[in-house]
Amino acid sequence: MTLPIIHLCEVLINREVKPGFYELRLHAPMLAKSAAPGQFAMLQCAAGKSTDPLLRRPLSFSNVCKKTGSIVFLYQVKGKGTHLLSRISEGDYLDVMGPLGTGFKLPKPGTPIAVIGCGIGVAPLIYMADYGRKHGHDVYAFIAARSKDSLLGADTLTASCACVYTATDDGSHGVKGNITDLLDEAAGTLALCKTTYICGPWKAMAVSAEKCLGLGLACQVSLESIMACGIGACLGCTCKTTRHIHYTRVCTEGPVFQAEEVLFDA
Amino acid sequence: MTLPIIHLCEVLINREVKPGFYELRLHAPMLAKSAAPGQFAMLQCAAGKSTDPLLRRPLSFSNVCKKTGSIVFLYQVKGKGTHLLSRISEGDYLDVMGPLGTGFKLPKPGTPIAVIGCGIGVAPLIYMADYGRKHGHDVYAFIAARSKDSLLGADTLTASCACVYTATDDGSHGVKGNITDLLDEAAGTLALCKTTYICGPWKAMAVSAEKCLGLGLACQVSLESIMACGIGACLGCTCKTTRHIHYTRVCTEGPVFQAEEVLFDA
Amino acid sequence: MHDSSLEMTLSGIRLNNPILSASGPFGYGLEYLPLMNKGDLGALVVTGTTFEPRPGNPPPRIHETPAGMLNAVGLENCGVEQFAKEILPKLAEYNLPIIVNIAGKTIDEYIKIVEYLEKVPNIAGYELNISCPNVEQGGMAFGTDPDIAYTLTERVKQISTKPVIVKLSPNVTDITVIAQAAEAAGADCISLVNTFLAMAIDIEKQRPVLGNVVGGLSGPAIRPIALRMVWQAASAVDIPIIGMGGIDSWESALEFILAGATAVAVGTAFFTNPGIAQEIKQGLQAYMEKNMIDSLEKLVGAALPQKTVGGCIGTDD
Amino acid sequence: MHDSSLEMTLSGIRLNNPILSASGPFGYGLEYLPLMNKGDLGALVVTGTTFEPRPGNPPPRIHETPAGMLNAVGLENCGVEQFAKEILPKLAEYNLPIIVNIAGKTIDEYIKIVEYLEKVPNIAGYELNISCPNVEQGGMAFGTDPDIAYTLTERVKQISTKPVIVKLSPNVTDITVIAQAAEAAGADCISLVNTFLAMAIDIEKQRPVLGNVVGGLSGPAIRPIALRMVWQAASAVDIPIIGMGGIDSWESALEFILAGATAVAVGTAFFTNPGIAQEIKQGLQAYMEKNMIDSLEKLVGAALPQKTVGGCIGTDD
Ligand SMILES: Cc1cc2nc3c(=O)[nH]c(=O)nc-3n(C[C@H](O)[C@H](O)[C@H](O)COP(=O)(O)OP(=O)(O)OC[C@H]3O[C@@H](n4cnc5c(N)ncnc54)[C@H](O)[C@@H]3O)c2cc1C
Ligand SMILES: Cc1cc2nc3c(=O)[nH]c(=O)nc-3n(C[C@H](O)[C@H](O)[C@H](O)COP(=O)(O)OP(=O)(O)OC[C@H]3O[C@@H](n4cnc5c(N)ncnc54)[C@H](O)[C@@H]3O)c2cc1C
Ligand SMILES: Cc1cc2nc3c(=O)[nH]c(=O)nc-3n(C[C@H](O)[C@H](O)[C@H](O)COP(=O)(O)O)c2cc1C
Ligand SMILES: Cc1cc2nc3c(=O)[nH]c(=O)nc-3n(C[C@H](O)[C@H](O)[C@H](O)COP(=O)(O)O)c2cc1C
Ligand code: FES
Ligand code: FES
Repeated sequence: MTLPIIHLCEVLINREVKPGFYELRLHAPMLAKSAAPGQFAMLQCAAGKSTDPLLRRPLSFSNVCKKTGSIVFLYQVKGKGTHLLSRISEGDYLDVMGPLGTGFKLPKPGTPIAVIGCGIGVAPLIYMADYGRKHGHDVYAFIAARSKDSLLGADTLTASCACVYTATDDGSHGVKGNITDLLDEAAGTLALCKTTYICGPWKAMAVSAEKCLGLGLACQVSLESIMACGIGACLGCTCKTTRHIHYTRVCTEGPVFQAEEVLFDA
Repeated sequence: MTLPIIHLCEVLINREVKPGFYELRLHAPMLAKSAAPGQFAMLQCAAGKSTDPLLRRPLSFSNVCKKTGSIVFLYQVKGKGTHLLSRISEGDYLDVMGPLGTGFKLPKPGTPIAVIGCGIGVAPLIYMADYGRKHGHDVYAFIAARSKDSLLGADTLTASCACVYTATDDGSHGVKGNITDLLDEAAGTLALCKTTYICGPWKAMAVSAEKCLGLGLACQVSLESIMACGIGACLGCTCKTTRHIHYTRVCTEGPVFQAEEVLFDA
Repeated sequence: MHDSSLEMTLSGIRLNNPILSASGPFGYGLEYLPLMNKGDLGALVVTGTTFEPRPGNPPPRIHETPAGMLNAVGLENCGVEQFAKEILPKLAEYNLPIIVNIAGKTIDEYIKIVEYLEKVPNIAGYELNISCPNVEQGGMAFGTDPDIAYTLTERVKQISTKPVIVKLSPNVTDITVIAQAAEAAGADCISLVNTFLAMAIDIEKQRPVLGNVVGGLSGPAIRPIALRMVWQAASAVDIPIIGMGGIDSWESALEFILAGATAVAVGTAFFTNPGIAQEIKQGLQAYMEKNMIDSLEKLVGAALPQKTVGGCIGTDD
Repeated sequence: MHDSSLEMTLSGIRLNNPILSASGPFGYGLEYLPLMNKGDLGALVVTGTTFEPRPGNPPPRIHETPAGMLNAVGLENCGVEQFAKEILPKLAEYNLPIIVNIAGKTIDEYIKIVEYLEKVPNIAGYELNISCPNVEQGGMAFGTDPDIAYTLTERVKQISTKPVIVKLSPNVTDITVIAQAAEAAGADCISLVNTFLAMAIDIEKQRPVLGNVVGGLSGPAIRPIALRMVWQAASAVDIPIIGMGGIDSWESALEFILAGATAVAVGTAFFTNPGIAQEIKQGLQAYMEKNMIDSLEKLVGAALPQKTVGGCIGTDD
């Protein structure tokens, strides 16, 4: 296992790709080497010696280029931290701690897989799709968002996927409807995928996972949680799973879990 | 009197002019119109919604161009606030409150004046020298610093001054010595100046003022103090002067005082 | 359409909105009010007033800390007489309820100040500052001893024809004890919190930074503690509460209201943002409109366990 | 040349340097220690340990605030037996003094835990957590009542062969009263501060953010208050003090030492900067060299009024 460490990384690109969504590309050769899909990093968003925001922010690796030694994050501006992140200029340096957490697991060789994401949840799936394809899997993508303005990965994913199915609430791209509607619509293809990888808002993830499990597919979900340490020390990020009687740390045992382990309603 | 207000100003230039010293030029037409020499502004240094640093930072107007509507600050990176300031990019917007305080007063028409500054204390004197010259005064400058790397205004001041005398502790520019040595060296010229304007560290200011008063010259000093509100409400910035039995607010009654009013040893 | 009015009555004082100036940072209001729109502030609480003029503490009086600041101004003020004769008339044009924050060294000094002010027109109420950490006698000692707080409040109430607000110190083990003492003694309202006793040390000089050694911590840093105390006090007393401590946005003002504050006060945030009162006012109005709440009252204490709120709440996100 | 050594003895425990992990944020050390250099930490204080395993509080357990954070982890831990059998052996390789932070619901639980640990090798001392705000019974109630603090300390001292540190709650009117109670009962050392009881409210849900309603505030936000309490405690007791609360740099660590802390503990700052212990260590060393101070002891309490320090201090700037 690679120990997470602090990397001071040069910002190569930090640009708005859709309103409120940014692509951040860093020069980080060591991270690029070790970061696996589904893992994440904790980024220091406060400027200089400012202590507000105090905590690092977790972001999933959205892609990694081992050749050039660069890593990519895709993030949505939500609050204080991501807002400050969006103001960082190219050429600046960012303090990144990683790689962190337990990522996605590859399925049996040769089987097709599906990545299923909503909104910014698509971020880690871009890396996973790429990784799956490189390991010889056919990859199908099912992605949904409110509208085409917040639909991420529709273009990027075409490079690694056999097919990219999209849905938007307002019908501005793909099927008009939410992720469940999309999975119903493309149920035939979905059923071919022996393993599914899901990331998105809690509720969307819960219903998508239920659907996949219902179809008898293996299903891995990437959970979100408020994190302080990101390495398993503070017990701040726990959720309920079947692994332990009490609580499970999302940052180390996850963020990726088998869907059937997660007690979505706890 | 112009009421101080908040101006959102575009950053035109923010560049390091000497190691650790920055020139900040803002597009601020209203401020440019109203800002008088010796007055200052309070700048918001925290980024986004960060509350650290919490307070605005006071900086003197170091020049003003009424024609282009731009204002200039000259600042030294000291701590958290000025460090963040130094990282602001051209094209960004800065939140500036001003104009604040009571500035320098012009002397009788036609009389020569002297500006006497140490280190970053030269900042407000650049504006004063320019202003004095425009009002028909011959201006002489006496400026000192540790070394030529921290000597500010030596070039700028030549435009407005009849002569610029310089001193550095290490002799790397001008006289080898401190501001007192310089004033001794050029005592003849100094004595011609009926009014003197001083800004710099507390101690340097005290001895320079003593010298000027000793020569029978009128003498105005620009004081520094830790400030919270900058407009006279909080009573945080007080010092001892002969104006009041108790304390005097630097931010509103000052920062410029007649040297003989200031109880430098209180 | 809903009329999301912020008008209200606080212990008998009619307010245009629930946003007050916290005593001290706002001075006498003469500096900030000209920068603000009429109607942005619900009431003006002036700086701590003593009977005689007070010089305050030696500088440095201010020191910045992470998301907060220390002050040790030490109640510098011109005394009640000059306040009444010179300052008060200048405030008339702003047409605002004026609450005088009163700070005495002894109970008798409080009484003398109130007696003096009872004869002065255009004062809406008194706030008894029993919690200033920056003076040697009185001040915080009163605010940490429920018996003294009781006696002081009772005696002031006996002679006051105006609403009496008691301002509590947060430097206590149990805020509810002092809150209840003030209520039992007849206080019309309590306000909390004052600043936290705190300090910083200059590592080069190896001495405390502030001229007064210790000072009071204010600003966003203290907000989570202040909010907890308002929450606790709201469950312990029935009189209205003015909540404060690090409020710097409409969202944080609303947190205090949801925790049980009928009104809020803003201090330190004025330093950064002289337009903060307007921002809070507009933010609260927009929130109420969005959630179709027609009166602020419905939000007061809505987050407390026993209370529930009318109107449609909660977005599905 | 001066040998600016940071080696020291704290109530009989030999430390390589005065920087400890604060109990809780550092867990059992198994996550952070592998990221650090040997020798960066003076001693390891493990997370709060109860007799039986504890599940902790429901999420959300963490919420960020200006320059601080709230936590309501609620003492989730594996219980003393599993700690001794499974965790402790894994810590051996780090060759560090290990101090066990003990949290009981009742005095008897504290006693049972100490009795258990007395039979376990490789434990350097106990820290009695009488100040955790996140549990219903025990915890903070102990820390705010000097009589209970006295009794608990006295009873633990009777059976302990190791140094006993009593960890104080900052949620009190007068920290010196509890500090003196602990000292009088025989405590070898006191540590302060634990977190401040605090909260935040979700304005959309109109409910407290934390699963446990209230939580403990830590981080730089509380530093000025914590420092004031250490300063006060240092004047009130003669036993050594471990100072903590928002330390995130060597400068802030030094402030606590100058205020009278013999050692310092770092908690929240590890989250942002796992290398913080090394930074503090190197910063203190550089400061001592610059000021020609050969032993840290000379700095302990140097800012207190009655004490003066050797060595050449103060730069003229
Ligand atoms: C393992 C993991 C991977 C993630 N990957 C991505 C990603 O690739 N792209 C992306 O845009 N977002 C991702 N998120 C969510 C992202 O971390 C939050 O949106 C972000 O922290 C919000 O910070 P803020 O300062 O903008 O918002 P604020 O609301 O100001 O944050 C306040 C606090 O809450 C925490 N927080 C708030 N929302 C969340 C959240 N949804 N999840 C976790 N912590 C939160 C912050 O860390 C902070 O401590 C991920 C979260 C986790 C746990
Ligand atoms: C009227 C006035 C005019 C000034 N003009 C200039 C100028 O033109 N150029 C320039 O470089 N500097 C000027 N200063 C000094 C400048 O304000 C400080 O250097 C700056 O505030 C330091 O902030 P910091 O965050 O970098 O340092 P920090 O040490 O991190 O600041 C901490 C706190 O101390 C205050 N502070 C620290 N040092 C000073 C100081 N010397 N004076 C006032 N407050 C201080 C800050 O405002 C802040 O509240 C002026 C000060 C005053 C009062
Ligand atoms: C500079 C300053 C002066 C203050 N003076 C007083 C005072 O005279 N009387 C008083 O009751 N409180 C005084 N306070 C406390 C404030 O009224 C308020 O209770 C506290 O600052 C917390 O609110 P805030 O965080 O919004 O500033 C003062 C605070 C500051 C910062
Ligand atoms: C997540 C977390 C868990 C904590 N758990 C404990 C604990 O188990 N026992 C204890 O005595 N203190 C506990 N504390 C308090 C810390 O030890 C420390 O006293 C406090 O956080 C202040 O220091 P800091 O600001 O450096 O974090 C905890 C603090 C945090 C943030
Ligand atoms: S974030 Fe600290 S244990 Fe997971
Ligand atoms: S800074 Fe507030 S009165 Fe001068």
